[in-house]
Parts: sequence; structure tokens; C-alpha cells
Amino acid sequence: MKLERYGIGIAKGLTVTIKHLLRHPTVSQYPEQRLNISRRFRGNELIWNQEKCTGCGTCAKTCPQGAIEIVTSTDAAENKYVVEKYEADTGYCIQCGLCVESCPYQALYFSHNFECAKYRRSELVQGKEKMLDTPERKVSGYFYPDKAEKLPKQTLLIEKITEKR
Amino acid sequence: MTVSLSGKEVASKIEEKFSGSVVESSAENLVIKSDRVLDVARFLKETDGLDFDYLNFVTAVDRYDHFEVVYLLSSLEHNHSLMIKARCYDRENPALPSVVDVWQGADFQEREIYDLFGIKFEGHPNMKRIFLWDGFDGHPLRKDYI
Amino acid sequence: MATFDFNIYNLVNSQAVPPDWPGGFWWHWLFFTVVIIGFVLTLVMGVIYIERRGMGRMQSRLGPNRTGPFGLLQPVADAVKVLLKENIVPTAADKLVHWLAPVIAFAPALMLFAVIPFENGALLADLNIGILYVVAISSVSTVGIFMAGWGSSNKYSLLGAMRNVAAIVSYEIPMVLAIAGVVLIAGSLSLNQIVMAQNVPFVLLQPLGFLLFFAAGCAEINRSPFDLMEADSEIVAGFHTEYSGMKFAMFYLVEYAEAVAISAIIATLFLGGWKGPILPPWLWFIIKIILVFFAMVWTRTTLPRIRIDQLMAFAWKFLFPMSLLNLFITALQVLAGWPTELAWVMVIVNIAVMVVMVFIWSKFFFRLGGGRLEA
Amino acid sequence: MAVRTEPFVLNMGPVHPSTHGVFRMRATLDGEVVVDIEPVFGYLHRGIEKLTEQRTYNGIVPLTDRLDYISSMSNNLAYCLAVEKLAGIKVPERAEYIRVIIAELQRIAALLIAVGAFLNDCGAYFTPFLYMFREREKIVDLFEMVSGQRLTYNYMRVGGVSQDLPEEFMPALRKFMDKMPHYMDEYDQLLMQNEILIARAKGVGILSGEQAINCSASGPVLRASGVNWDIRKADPYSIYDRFDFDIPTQTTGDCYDRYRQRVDEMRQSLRIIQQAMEQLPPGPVRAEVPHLVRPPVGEAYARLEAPKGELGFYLVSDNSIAPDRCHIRPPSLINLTALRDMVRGWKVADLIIIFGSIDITVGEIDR
Repeated sequence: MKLERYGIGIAKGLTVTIKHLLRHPTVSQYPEQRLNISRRFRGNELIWNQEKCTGCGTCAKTCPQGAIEIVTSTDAAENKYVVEKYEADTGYCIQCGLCVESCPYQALYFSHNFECAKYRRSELVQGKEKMLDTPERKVSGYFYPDKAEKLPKQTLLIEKITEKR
Repeated sequence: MTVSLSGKEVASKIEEKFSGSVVESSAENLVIKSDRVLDVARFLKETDGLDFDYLNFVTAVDRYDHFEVVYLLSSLEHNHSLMIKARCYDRENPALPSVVDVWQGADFQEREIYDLFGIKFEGHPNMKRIFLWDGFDGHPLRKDYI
Repeated sequence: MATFDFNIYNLVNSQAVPPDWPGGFWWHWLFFTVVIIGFVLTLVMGVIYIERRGMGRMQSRLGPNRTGPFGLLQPVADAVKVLLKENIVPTAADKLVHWLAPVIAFAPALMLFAVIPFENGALLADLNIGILYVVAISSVSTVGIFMAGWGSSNKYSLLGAMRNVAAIVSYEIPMVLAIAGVVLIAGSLSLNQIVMAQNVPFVLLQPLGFLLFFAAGCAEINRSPFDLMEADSEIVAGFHTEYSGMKFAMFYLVEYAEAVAISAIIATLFLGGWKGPILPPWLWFIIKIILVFFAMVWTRTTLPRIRIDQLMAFAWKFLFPMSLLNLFITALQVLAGWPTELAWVMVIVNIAVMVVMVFIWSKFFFRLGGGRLEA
Repeated sequence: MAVRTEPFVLNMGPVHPSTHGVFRMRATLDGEVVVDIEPVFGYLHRGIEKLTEQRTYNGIVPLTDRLDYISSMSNNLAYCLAVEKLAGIKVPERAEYIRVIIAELQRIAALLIAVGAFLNDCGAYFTPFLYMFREREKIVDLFEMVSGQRLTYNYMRVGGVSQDLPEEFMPALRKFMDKMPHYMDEYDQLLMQNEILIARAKGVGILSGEQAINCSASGPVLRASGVNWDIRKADPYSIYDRFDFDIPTQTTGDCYDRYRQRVDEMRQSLRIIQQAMEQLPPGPVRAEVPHLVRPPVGEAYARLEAPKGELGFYLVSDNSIAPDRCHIRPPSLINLTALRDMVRGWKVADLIIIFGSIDITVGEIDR
């Protein structure tokens, strides 16, 4: 005789909630406890390798948003393009990663940090010098497995045991 | 596997019921005269050999010189599907009979086609724009819409 | 002593025990007003903290822990924030009614505490019709809530207010009948006497009465499964949608003050108010209030909401007949004059009666839901 | 003297706690009873179909992320299937298996939100929603490990998948797979037999089988009305014919059945992932496809069983690098055609539950 009509269902539900009272909460306190993000994280800013870049402009063509602007001038001496102006408007960028993927000379990487909010819309536009590869800017391993090895492993909620305290 | 019926054999069935309603029929597409769409639709739904009771989608394509409204029908028990098309040539106020009384699922999709292409569907319960506000002039998905 | 002594459970003559609190001096009422206001407001703060923290932990998240040690100052932070907020009054609102509603809703919530004993004899007014006063005052706040709903001239709040009036009217009767059961056993209306008579806590002698009172109480103050008055998912925030700033703080306080009041009444009527082994009596009283309140928080975290017509049907077709039956059976037991030393047998009999009645009633007579709109 | 009452129009406006996004319903109410509702769309209309006409085939994949933003992986997969059918591209084995694992994980994540939001509308104060978000976090962690983003993944490409799975993906997935059934039973125990939920949801907003077919409903809404139609079985795309799983259906098609239907479907997805994990072959993950794909002139319609229903892409190409026309079959919008008949006569509280049980995402409705 199924007793599910007379408060048994409610009682079972109540036991589940009271059990959660004794479990470890799954949240972490962001500014103090920082979780490691994925090694392939597509950060907001780009990192540009000036030597490898030949100014072909593939990245500007494949960007669906048209966020990358590149102006090159010809340098007859070493018959090579010199990149005059190279700007990525991170306000327009939707971090889809098609530019990094399509660069034939592996000259473009994603940065690995996500705390890059700015106060002015003009600061969002990343100029040529801000894009250079400086030591303290971590490079994300998106499309570059060798760079991914250098980054810390991602902290997963599954490994964080939520059962026992 | 869903068998997509070829246009030819269904065209022959439609021809003998409504002569002169099939404009063109080839292996994979079947074009119906624009003013006979409602009768063909009802015929396709009721005849027990075909009984297309499920309308997958209705959409329109702007082929530069004419609009093409595409219906994909499928029947759930026989598990076969058929794509029929209807063309309307004038661009000022293109019109087609609405199939809402045959398949109620076409209600919002026809309003969307009217909203984005400007093709009016006679017999539709409330034929007005679905996404854009009523004051919007022009129909965005037309090729000549700047 | 009552001339006709029907009070068979009076195991110990209640007058023999001297009251802990030597009442009767003139500044008694001044001291107690300060105690009540201070006690209620701090307990409401504590209760808000318990609810937010308890619900948080039950939902595997932390709950407030940033303001003060362990987030203890969160209720204070809420109060300050709400007081600083701008006080928007909708133009189409009926200004006077809109302004007066929180006052009328808040006053009864505090007045309820006048008759609730913190210790033996320690209450503002030891009325000998204590419970009757409680029932009368608790229905005044509905007027305030309806004024809020009507005053803010907003469709959502009107819906919320209408729901509230309908619910409180129909849940008043089961609540009163459940109290009648308790009064029958205790033999007196004064809350102090009721607690004195509770050598066996009435929750054991009146289990069905306790359930009925808890359900009707939750519906009165629209909490847990019956929180239709400000059902967030349906009518945004019910009657206090158009309130902001100070007036919203008053309504927020009313909701929690009434929750504390109802759990205080449940503690005095059913769990034996201040009676308890070692701890000082007033501490026992506070522990029992917090226990009952935690049960409300627990049901609020888990249970979904009942629809408005089911709420009515549940009151009239289930709670009302059950409370009548409960009153009838208690009256039989009191008349039969059950021998006092067999009190524990009474407990088992009453619990069995409860289970049987709930089972029969919900099997044959009333089944909630089933897709039909309750007539 | 009969009391003269007149129905009033209540705007369940674009900003409402339980319209799952910017969706508006102009409900005419007679007291609490719903007389008629008229949904108003267009608050999130971004003109995605117009945008697709100026973007390369690979540039459209980030656009499809923003359609049904709760299950972006399924949108990516549906679009890629359509382009591969149009251009006749053969996808390598390993990519097929990765796609199945990722699509089924995305189905569980999306159904978790659907069930959580439905229970939240019923009044269970955010508790089931937060439990189910905890599971969804675990799945989103896996997606972040694979694609780099947490919501708009842009992971699938025409001809396969953009990057291979990292080596720590499989152990994490295995750990997730043997913990998930325990949590699923916990959700059932939480509210499945709850009397109040049964009273509120059983028999409310009934959608009969024929009416569902006539309104071309699809997905859990169709199967909850007893119609056994699932594209993974009826018209198996990619490699779904290699896995054995069954299609749960319910009987009456009321809100409770739709809730139970979604829970059963989550269990089936777990079975599929289990089998796909064992048969995952090594090999390349992307076919030799030029970055700017240029399919031949023609048209193609490919569809898949998305968490909301039958999601299809109808592509017309004129042999250029951008499609001439790309129509998206929105399961959420089409499932809403039946809302008006289901809701008439019920109360305001039921309107919210019936709408919640259909489970829509506004990004897919307004496109």
C-alpha cells in the first residue's frame, strides 16, 4: 500500500535538505581563495610576438567582429612588411579565439588573466606596445599545448569533495 | 532512418488530384503554385499513404528575383519527410495562403516570415510583426534591405 | 481556583509554586515594555540571521559571512541599507493609505508579546483571557496588509493583498479550534496558567492540535508552503511591491516579528513555555522559539508553494474538520476524567488517534490537487 | 444583483522573476483565472540570421553560441552538421565520439537548468536550483578545460572539433560519471514524490499527443505527451546508431510529466556517455578542411535533438565563403505555440508553472 500520499514525500525531501546542512558548502570565497582557471582559458587581451609576425593580416580577416586593425608598410630593404599600427579593440572582441587559431605563423596568443576591467572605453583599445610579450603576462595554452604545460592545473569542483567536511 | 521522399513520385500524386498545381518537380525539390499551397497542404496531411502530420519548419529565402517559401513536412509514423516550396514573384506585396489551420505550428513562423521578409499570409489569425515593433519600416532579411 | 474543577491534568497545584517574578509594583509595565521591544527587535535580528545563514547552509552555500564576525552584523547592515534607501511613493497611490499601512501592520505584531510569559508570572499583562487577546490582535495586521495592497494601486500588490485576506480569514478558524483544544486541557485562558499546567508538554497530549496550529500559523504569516502573499515567482513581491526605504523595512520587520510571535505562541502553548530542567527559564523559552523558527526555515527551503484555491480548500476541507474532530475527542477525554497517573498512556492514544484521523481523512474525503480547480 | 466584474490585463512584462529572460506575456485575467495570454517577442532580437550572411562559415560558429546560450555546444554541433552535409565533409572517428560525449554532457547541463528553474517557479525557494547548478558547475568545468570558455564555447568547427581533449579530461569525466547517479537519486528524493508538488503540477496544463504534433512541438514537451519521437532514434545523425539507449515517454503530458520526462532523459544521457567513453578511439580530431570553407551551390537541412527539442539549420549556399541564407529552426519558439491553449482557464500560479515546464531560452526565440 503506497504511503506516498500522506506526507512521506515531504518528509523525504526534508531529510535531503537537513543532510546538506552538515555537508561542506561548494562555494569558495573569491578574492581570498582563488581557483585556478583552465589552461586553455581565452583571456581578454592578446599577446603579440613581433618577430614572428609578418603582417599578413589573416587575423584581422578572420575576426568575425572586425576587432583587430592592422596597418603595414612595405620595407623594400629586407622585402618584408613592417607593421605600423596593430590594434585590438577588446571592447568589440568576443574572445572566440579564431584569430589565434588562424595565425599561420603562431605569432598571436591569448593572455591568461581575466581581471582586466577598465574605467574608460578608450583604454579598452589595446595598442601595439601593450600587446608585446612581457615576462609578467602569462600566456594561455589555447591552441598551444606546449605553453599549456607551464600553467597550473585547473581546480575542478569534482575533486573538491563536497560530501565530508 | 528518415526517408526523404523524392519530389517526383509525390508530384505525380498531387498532379492527379490538383492538375496544374505542380510548377516544377525534381529529385529533391518540389515547387507548388503559390495559390494552391493550402489545398496541397491539406491533401498531404489527410491522404493516409502520406499523412504528413508534423510540420518541421517554414522559412523563406530571398532568391534575388523571387521569394521562395520552404515547408519541410514529416510524418511521424511512416518516418518520412518532404520539402515543398512555393515561389512568389512580385516584391511589393507578396502573398501566400496561410497553413495555420492545417498545422497550428506554423503560426509564429509565418508571422516571423512576414516580419523579416514582408510576405503576407492570408487567413492567418493575427498577421502582424513578431520581433520588430510595429512602426519599423522595411523588412530586414530582404537582400535589398540596406 | 475554578469552581467546577475539570482540569484533570493539573498534577501539581499551580498556585503552590511562588511566581519567580514578584509582580505588582508600579514600574512593572514600564520595565516590560522596554523588555518586549528590546527582546523582539534583537530576536528578530537573530532570527533573520538564522534564516539567511541556515537557508544558505542547507543550499550548500555559505550565507552572509562578510559583515562582522561570521556575518552577525548582516541584519544590521540590511536595516541601515533599507533605511538609507529613497522612499518612492507611486504617483497613482493613495498617499495616506500607502503611508499608514506599515504602521497598522506592525503594531499588532508587537502587541502580541504583551501576554506571552518569559518566566513564571513575568509578562506585561497577566490577562486571564490571554489567548483570546492573542487571537483578536493577530487578525488586525490583515487590515494593514490589505491597505498596503490597495494603497499602492499596482495590479500585482492588489492580487497579493486579496490572496492574503482570503487566506487569513479561512485559517483563523482552524487556529482558534486548535487553541480551544489546548485550553480545554489547561483549564484556563491565561498563558501563564497554560504553561503552569504543562507538566506533560501539550505537544504530546495534543499532537494533532500542534500540527493544525503549526500549519494554520504558517499560513497566517505567509511562510513556508503557504507563502502566496509575496510569491516571488508569481506576483513579484505581493503587497509590498511598491514599498521602498523605511516603509519596506517596517514590512520586512512585520514578517519576521509575526514569525517570532507565532513561534513564541507555539512554544508557550505546546512546548511548555519556560519549563525546562537546568537552564534558566527565560533561556529555555528563547531556545524553544528558535527551534520552532528553524522548523519554519527548514520547510521554507524545501517545500514548493500551494496554489491559492488549494490553500482555501486545504483550510476548509481538511484543517477545519480535523480541528473539529480533535476538539471533540479532547472534550471526550476530559469528560471521561482519565486517571492522572496514566498520563503517558494518553500520549500514545492521542498520537494513534492523530495518525488514524489524518490517514482516513486524506484517503476518503479530501485529496489535494489532481489537476482540478478546487471549487 | 450579480457582481459586475471585468477582466484586467496584467503585463507579465519583460522584467519578471519567472519569465526566464526578457519574455513578455500580456495576460488578460478575470480575478485569478487566466482568460487569454498573448506572448510578445523581440526584446532580444539581434538579427542573427542577417549577420550570418556576412560571415565566413567558421565565423558563424561563435554566433551559434549565442542562440540557446544554455546549451551552446548543441547549437555548434547542429550548425557544423549542416555545413558538413552541405559540403560533404567526412568527420574523423575520434571527433565524432568527442562530439557525442560533449553533446550529451551539454544535454545534462541544460536539462538540469530546465528542471531547476521549473521547481523554482513552483516555489521551492532556490534549493533544487542551487543543487542542480552545483552539478552543472562540474560539467562546465569540464567544458572550460576543453574549450577555454564557460558559456560561449565556440569549440566545434566545420569538419570536427577545434582541439583534442587534454589528458586530464578523461579521469575527471570518469569521476563525474560515477558520482552523478548518486546526486540524481538525491534530486528525486528531494521533490519527486512531494505531495505539494504533485498537487500543484499533476494534471495542470495538459497537452494531448495530437495537439502536440499539430503544434509541431518537439523534445521533452512532445515526448511527455506520449509521442515516441526522438531524432537520435528516428533519424540518427553522426554516430548515434552505435549506442543503445531508450527513449522515455510519459502519458498525460501535464507539467509533472514534463518534469519527470526531463529527469529520465538525463539518466539516458548518462548511459550514452558511459558507452561513448569506452569506445573513444585515438586519431585526428579535425578533417582536412580549408579555413575558409566554400561549399558547392545548393541547400541542406541538418537537425539534432537539442535539450529543448529539434534544433535544425537550413543552409543555402551560392559557392561563396559566406552562406546565402541560414535559417535556424528554434525549438523554444515553436514549443510556445501550444502555450495559449494549455494555459486558458488555469490560474496565474499555473500560468507560471506551465510556462516554466515548457522551458524556453529567449536567445533562441528572438534570434
